[in-house]
Amino acid sequence: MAEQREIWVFSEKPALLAELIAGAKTLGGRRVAAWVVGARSSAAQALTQGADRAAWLGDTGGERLVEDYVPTLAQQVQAGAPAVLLIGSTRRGRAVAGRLAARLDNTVLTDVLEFQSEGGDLLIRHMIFGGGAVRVEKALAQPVIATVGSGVFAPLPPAAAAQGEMVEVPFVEPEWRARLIERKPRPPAAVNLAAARKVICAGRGLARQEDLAMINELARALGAEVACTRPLAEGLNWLPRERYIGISGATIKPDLYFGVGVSGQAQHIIGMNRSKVVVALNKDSSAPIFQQADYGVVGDLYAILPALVQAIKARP
Amino acid sequence: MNIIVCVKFTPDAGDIQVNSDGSISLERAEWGIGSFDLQAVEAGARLAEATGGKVMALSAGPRQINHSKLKKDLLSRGPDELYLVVDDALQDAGTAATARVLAGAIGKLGPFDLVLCGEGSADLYFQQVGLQLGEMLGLPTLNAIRKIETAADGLRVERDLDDEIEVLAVPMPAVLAVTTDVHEPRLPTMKEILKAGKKPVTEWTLADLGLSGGLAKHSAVVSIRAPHQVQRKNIRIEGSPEEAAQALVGYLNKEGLI
Amino acid sequence: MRRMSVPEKLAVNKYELDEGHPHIEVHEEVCRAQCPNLACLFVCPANVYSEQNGRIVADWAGCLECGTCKVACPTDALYWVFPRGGFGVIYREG
Amino acid sequence: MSEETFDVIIVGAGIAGCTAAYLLAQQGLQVVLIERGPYPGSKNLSGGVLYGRVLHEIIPNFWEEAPVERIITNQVISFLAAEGAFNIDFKNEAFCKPPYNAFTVLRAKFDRWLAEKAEAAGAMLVPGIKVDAVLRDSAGQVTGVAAGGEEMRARVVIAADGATSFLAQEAGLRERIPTAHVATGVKQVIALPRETIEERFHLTGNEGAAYTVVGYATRGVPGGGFLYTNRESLSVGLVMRLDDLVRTQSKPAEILEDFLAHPTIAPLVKGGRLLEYGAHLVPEGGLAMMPRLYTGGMLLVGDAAGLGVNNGFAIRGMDLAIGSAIAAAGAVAEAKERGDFSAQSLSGYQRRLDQSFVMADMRTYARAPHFMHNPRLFHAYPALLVDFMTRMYDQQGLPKQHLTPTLRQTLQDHHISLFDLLKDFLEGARAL
Repeated sequence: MAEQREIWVFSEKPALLAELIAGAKTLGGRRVAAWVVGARSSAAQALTQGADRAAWLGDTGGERLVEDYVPTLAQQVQAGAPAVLLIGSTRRGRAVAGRLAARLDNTVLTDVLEFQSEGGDLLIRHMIFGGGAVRVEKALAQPVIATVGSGVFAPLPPAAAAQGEMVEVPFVEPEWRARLIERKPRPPAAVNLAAARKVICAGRGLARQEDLAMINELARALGAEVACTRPLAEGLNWLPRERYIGISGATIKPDLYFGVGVSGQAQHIIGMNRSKVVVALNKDSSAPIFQQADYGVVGDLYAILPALVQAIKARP
Repeated sequence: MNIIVCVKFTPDAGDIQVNSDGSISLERAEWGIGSFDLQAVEAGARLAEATGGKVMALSAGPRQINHSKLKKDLLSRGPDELYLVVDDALQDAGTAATARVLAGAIGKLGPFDLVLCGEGSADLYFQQVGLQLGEMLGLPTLNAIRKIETAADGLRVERDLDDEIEVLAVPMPAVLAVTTDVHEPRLPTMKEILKAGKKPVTEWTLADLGLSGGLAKHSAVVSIRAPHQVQRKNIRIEGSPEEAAQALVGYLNKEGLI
Repeated sequence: MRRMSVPEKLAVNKYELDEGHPHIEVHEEVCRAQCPNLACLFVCPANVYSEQNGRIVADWAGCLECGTCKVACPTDALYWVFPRGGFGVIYREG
Repeated sequence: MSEETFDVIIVGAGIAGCTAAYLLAQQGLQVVLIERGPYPGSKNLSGGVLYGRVLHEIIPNFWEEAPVERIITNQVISFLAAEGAFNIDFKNEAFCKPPYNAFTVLRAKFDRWLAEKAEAAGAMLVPGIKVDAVLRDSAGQVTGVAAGGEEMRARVVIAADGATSFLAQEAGLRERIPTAHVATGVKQVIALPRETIEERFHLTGNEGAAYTVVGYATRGVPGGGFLYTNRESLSVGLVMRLDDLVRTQSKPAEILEDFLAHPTIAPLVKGGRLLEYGAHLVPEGGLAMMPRLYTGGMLLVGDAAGLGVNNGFAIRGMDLAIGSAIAAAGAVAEAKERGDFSAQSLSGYQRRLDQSFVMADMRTYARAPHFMHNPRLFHAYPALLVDFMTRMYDQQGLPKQHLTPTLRQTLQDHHISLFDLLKDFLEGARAL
């Protein structure tokens, strides 16, 4: 049988590259090649994270942008004819994937959440309509080019020594270059709600801004991030806009969502209904949030929250 | 500067109806301009106003997009002309097919200095068409653009990336996919809506673009279903504040959350 | 049909929310001084008005724009106008 | 372009606004139709019965192209008591022949079609724009409208902006609306499969049924309930006098839930799925409520003019709105020919309205609002009817009484004197 075609992975973010390598390993047991830009050491590192071989395209510290390597990668893909090419779904990754696909008269299956091989075909699953629907597609093109976000695959535990060889790849001069003038640090978002494992969400049941102190205390006791519903961020400005969960705010998928005084309007539910465990505390028993809750407490938050913090701290 | 702004008309995701078998239906959905494309239209209008030039709006899609409400709405937000590629073969068109059709249409438009696209379409949000289109046109192509300024040697742009901001000089003509931070979209005014009714609209079919031979299909849609709803336990905790607190701590412990 | 609460019913409707541009404002001091019946707290079909912790609060996002409160309010405590063009409730049946 | 003065600016693309735009555009006038919702109909809501003959006069056989739901052939008047109901069930196949008497409609679809007709006739539709105020010259003549900081001039402005019409008040044509002049309507549209509706209401094809409910439906608050069959849904709701809602501190949403749970209504909505919940004000003041209908450069049509009839067995608004639009279009076209849009010239609108069925019906039912406000109508009589029928059929193995003494006894038990009964009967006869 012809030498089995490989699965290639590419990302400028080492952590995401490691996840893609682990993911590639699950696709039909093929050899996995990691294509690396940036520090040379990242290529060596890829070999300790499960890659069977690694190729270093070049550095991106100086004048070269990540996207300048598209022609180089395209040449390699045409020569190496991998079966699948997984690209990390960062903004740069999406740019590389799109331009690469266009050069190869191919397309990109974006933000894939799950791969499934069925007979000889590869099926992919991703969300459309802002999470309102799940679409399953069968890949027809060769190679299959797909972007995958962080959190879809878990990286393999790093091996002690690198197996497999590392090569350097000749740079192909791109047809055009954008000239880098300056790199500015991006102010780190105060909170990354999307990545938070536990979230306490404050709602309109709170009377005064000072009452957020109770929410913060509960959050500290549980090791959770503090978020809020739209009116608190938009109307009353008790919290910054990036802390509000909802259709035009953050969408979260934590292990715990704890809604305090949240009524549960549809626009909010869409942003939190994929949480693993949902707890709701509200004085109105008919509040819609209770239908979405695993554990519902009907009562006055001013009495229950202090008792809850006490009970958590008093635990052995 | 003459600017082409690519826009996708999409059914409103808020109008999705979930059928009893989990499949979804959109035939009663209201169609409108993709909410993420409005910023691209605004950016194009402002650049044209600042540099003296015209804005050509371009869209491709099935027959639903050929509706006076949609055309007037788009033309009331800054563009001077509208070009539509209307063909039912574009129903559920993939990103590559859409980019190919837009590239074909741009070939028939006059000279341009810049092509702008939104961050992603409001229905699919694959964030791909601008990038694939730019490469097909063989032009400088960048996404995540949050700021555009004209400069002596072309454009000065800022790219809002995950970990940093890149400030770049980009030669023209170029293709840029803008983020929603680029400009707050304007609300159409009474007079702009009235003027929109009189602006030129040109309609093409795939045949007019020499693409009637059919578009390459790189993937086939197998199913589209509503996400499966997590079944909630709906356990109600009763009792005094202390009893409720104790009970809740017990459950959180059982769930491994404390 | 099972009984539904007002928030559940409003959740079925379609709204184009005009973020940051409330079309309803309650001047509470006028309510407390002049209003004989606080009619808005019960006549509104969408329960926009509620008394929370001693303050009259208007959750304008769910407003059905019928104008009942505007007619029922005996004082001029209520600033109530239609939302900006294209915003607010969008009837698909009507 | 923007300095242009149009012939007519119409504010509000509801039934009256779209009809006026259609007629005036057909006569070659330059018409701008401004709608604050994203599309015509997106802000409009009615119980949903359109008496179609007047629309047939100006758009012949409109039902062949318009999105109508069902043709009403079955009218039911239901007197509701706590546990029971006394229904008058009337059906006439004659209503199922063109030009059809009445249709059920859903405004989000119907108004949109009507606006497209006006656009096709040449009217310029401007959606998504809220008009803030009318412009007036030093002599007080209305010269256009202001919206979002922009001004647009026209020879005449037709205010079709609904029951709360801010423009009518702002132009000084009426004062604040008293709570006694309006009713709050709350409505749900409930999806049911077409076959279920036809089975449950004994309908064939696109026949429809209309229930008008009095009594317990509104828990004694003067007003009424309605249940109309659409093609694949039911329009169910209540209309309650606002002054009584305030007086009794009742919550409309809760009364509606009780109405839906009533033993004779629950089976009709069983298995239904809520599609939409809406509310709207209904003009119920009758003739006494009507503001001055015109001033220099401005006319009021439809609900904005306070046109509405509620005579207990039917709630009519849409046909009156169309009638007012026909009168308004005639007056404006005439004023255009004369080149004179002064109040005097526009008084032709009032004249045409007076000569039409619109003012005839408003005068005929002038006493209806007062009569309909009689609490006995909404509490005592429905309970009396149901109680009397219960006694009539109740076989307890005891000797039965004749009907007359049974009736007299029931009247006594319900503390209704013959005098009250007679007085109310006479007032009803004169009012309805």
